[in-house]
Amino acid sequence: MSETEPDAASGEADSGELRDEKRLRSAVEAVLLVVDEPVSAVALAEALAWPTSDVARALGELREEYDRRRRGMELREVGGGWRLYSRSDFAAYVERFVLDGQRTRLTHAALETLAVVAYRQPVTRARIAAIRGVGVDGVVRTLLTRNLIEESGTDPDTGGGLFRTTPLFLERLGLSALDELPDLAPLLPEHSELGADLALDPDADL
Amino acid sequence: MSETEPDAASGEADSGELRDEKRLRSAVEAVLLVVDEPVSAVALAEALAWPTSDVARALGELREEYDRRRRGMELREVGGGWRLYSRSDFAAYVERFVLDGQRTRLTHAALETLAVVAYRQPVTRARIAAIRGVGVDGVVRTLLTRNLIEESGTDPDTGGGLFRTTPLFLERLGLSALDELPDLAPLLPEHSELGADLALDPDADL
Amino acid sequence: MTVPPPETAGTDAAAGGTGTATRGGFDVHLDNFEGPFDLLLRLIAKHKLDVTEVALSRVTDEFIAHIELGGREWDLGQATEFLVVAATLLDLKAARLLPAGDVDDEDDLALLEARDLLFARLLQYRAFKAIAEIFGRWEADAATRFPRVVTLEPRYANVLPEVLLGIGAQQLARLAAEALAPKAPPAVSVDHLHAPRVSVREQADILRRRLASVGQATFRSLVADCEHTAEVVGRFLGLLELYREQSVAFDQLAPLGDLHVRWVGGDGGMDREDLPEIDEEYA
Repeated sequence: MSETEPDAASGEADSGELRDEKRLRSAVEAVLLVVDEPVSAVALAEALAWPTSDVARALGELREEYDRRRRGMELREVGGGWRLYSRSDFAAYVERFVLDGQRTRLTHAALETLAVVAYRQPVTRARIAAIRGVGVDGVVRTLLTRNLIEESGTDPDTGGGLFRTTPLFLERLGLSALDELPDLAPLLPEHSELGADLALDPDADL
Repeated sequence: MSETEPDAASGEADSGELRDEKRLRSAVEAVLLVVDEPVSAVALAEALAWPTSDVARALGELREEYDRRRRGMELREVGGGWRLYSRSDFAAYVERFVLDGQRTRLTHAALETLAVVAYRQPVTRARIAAIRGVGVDGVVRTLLTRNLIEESGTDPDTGGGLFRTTPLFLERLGLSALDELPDLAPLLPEHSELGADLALDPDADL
Repeated sequence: MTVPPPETAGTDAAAGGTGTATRGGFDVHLDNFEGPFDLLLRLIAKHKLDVTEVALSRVTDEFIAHIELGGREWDLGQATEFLVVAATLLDLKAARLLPAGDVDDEDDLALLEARDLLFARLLQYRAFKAIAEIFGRWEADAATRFPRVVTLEPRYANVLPEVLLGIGAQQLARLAAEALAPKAPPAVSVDHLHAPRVSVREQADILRRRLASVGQATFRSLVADCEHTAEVVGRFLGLLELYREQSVAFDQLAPLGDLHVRWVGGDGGMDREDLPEIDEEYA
């Protein structure tokens, strides 16, 4: 692994373009330093008055550079945008300087409920309860309070409120979008596993 | 001016110490990324369990590196502590970004927090968090930035910082004094009303 | 994206092989279950069985045993679910114990459907449980990175347009009231569905006192002062208790006619020690 910077060889013979690319990376870095929520490449491009594609590339390069050189920061695309984080290697040191300190981990019940909401959204409370086999009132309320799920209209059939996950949920799990969720199909039973006499519709409201 | 990293020459022959020095720089960088208040070399050294002299050198090296490579961040020593800032060269971009963001209006979370501070001042961050049931660091910071609340000493019991509303807050509400805030009592729900609400909840898991 | 194979769901911490292991360590509290599916999965995992060939007798017995351990702790919704699952398991167990009969029998078909439904739900739950475990790992991983969230530098804060509250003092007060209002209990209470709890023992005492003094009364008159249906029911149950201890006798002259209650006990000495059983509350 080479520790030499990409532009090291060019030295003072930097072409204008190269200088600009480098300057763009630094400008992106400067803006990232003041954001307090994930920021999209589009929003950055607008502020910097650069084409989005260039900004997106600059973001990728920054991330790659931080990782390759194991800097103290990581650039991650999470919850629909880019944001600077302290590198996980240094969690033990960083922890004590963070005001909120150690976040309370989600309970088993909260994680299970989030799993159902994530894959079945928008979904009613009753449906979540049916899948989990327990009442979910308390845990749904907690997830709402903590802004990990939000209401999204009502079910036309039952009139029950519908819930979906929030960007904060993605951030909390370190995901950038819902399509990063693992495929549920392999986890659901195979037809054969249940025997020929059972035609199982995994999506059926059971 | 050379763009080559200090440790580039050593390549794979990194001595253990050099590796450690590099790792120390990254650890310092990680902590600096998350701190809001300038942090002293001594405090850093303590958290990282390294000699203060090494940490001080690492801080100097980081500052020098950021400057030499014109990164997006600057490391500045302010009032005996160190903090990362976005580089002033890029202030125009950062300003544009900050102005682009819809920061003129407060979020619901911020308004709710402001309401709690208004009626419970002086109040600690922990108490606000307990009332709202979620971490409030971000919104408290926003309200401080927008000069709607300010610090006002520390809680004698917990040592936590106390917050109160500012004159600007009163001005924005068109009030001349805090005692003009509407009485809360008639707005607080009676127990019986709460019960009625629950009974009418069609979604209740019963 | 790597996903653990389904087999690991619910069993992945069970490497030690002793006891029921769950995320977060060994589970020593037997009643610490999230729900009937949770319990069933753990029992199945414990016996290293496939859900499709559950050793029904054993699992059913243990399942029932766990419900009994739960005692009165369950909430209504949870208890119902447990009972549904338990009933289905018992059905299946009973069917196994009987000699194999005619498969075309409608009862058998219904039983098969019940089994399939139960297992389908169980398997679906198992899938989401596996996802929850993945979520847990991701959360733990994400928790090692702290986002940069710092106060805007003064030079930028100062260029911000003046902040707009967008609400007046009255709305602010409402927000404060909402935030400061006592939080609803974590679970939906069912208290509001019922009149205040009625104690069968108290009702029996009331009856004992009255009947001992007047000797005889109609049920109608005995419940005339009741304010809630629950009280009427409680008083009726109290009456049955008195009947069981042979303190009262009933006469009903015509079907659906007035029920006459006669005191045939002693002097109604209010010896509460006689009634250790009647302390359950009717709510």
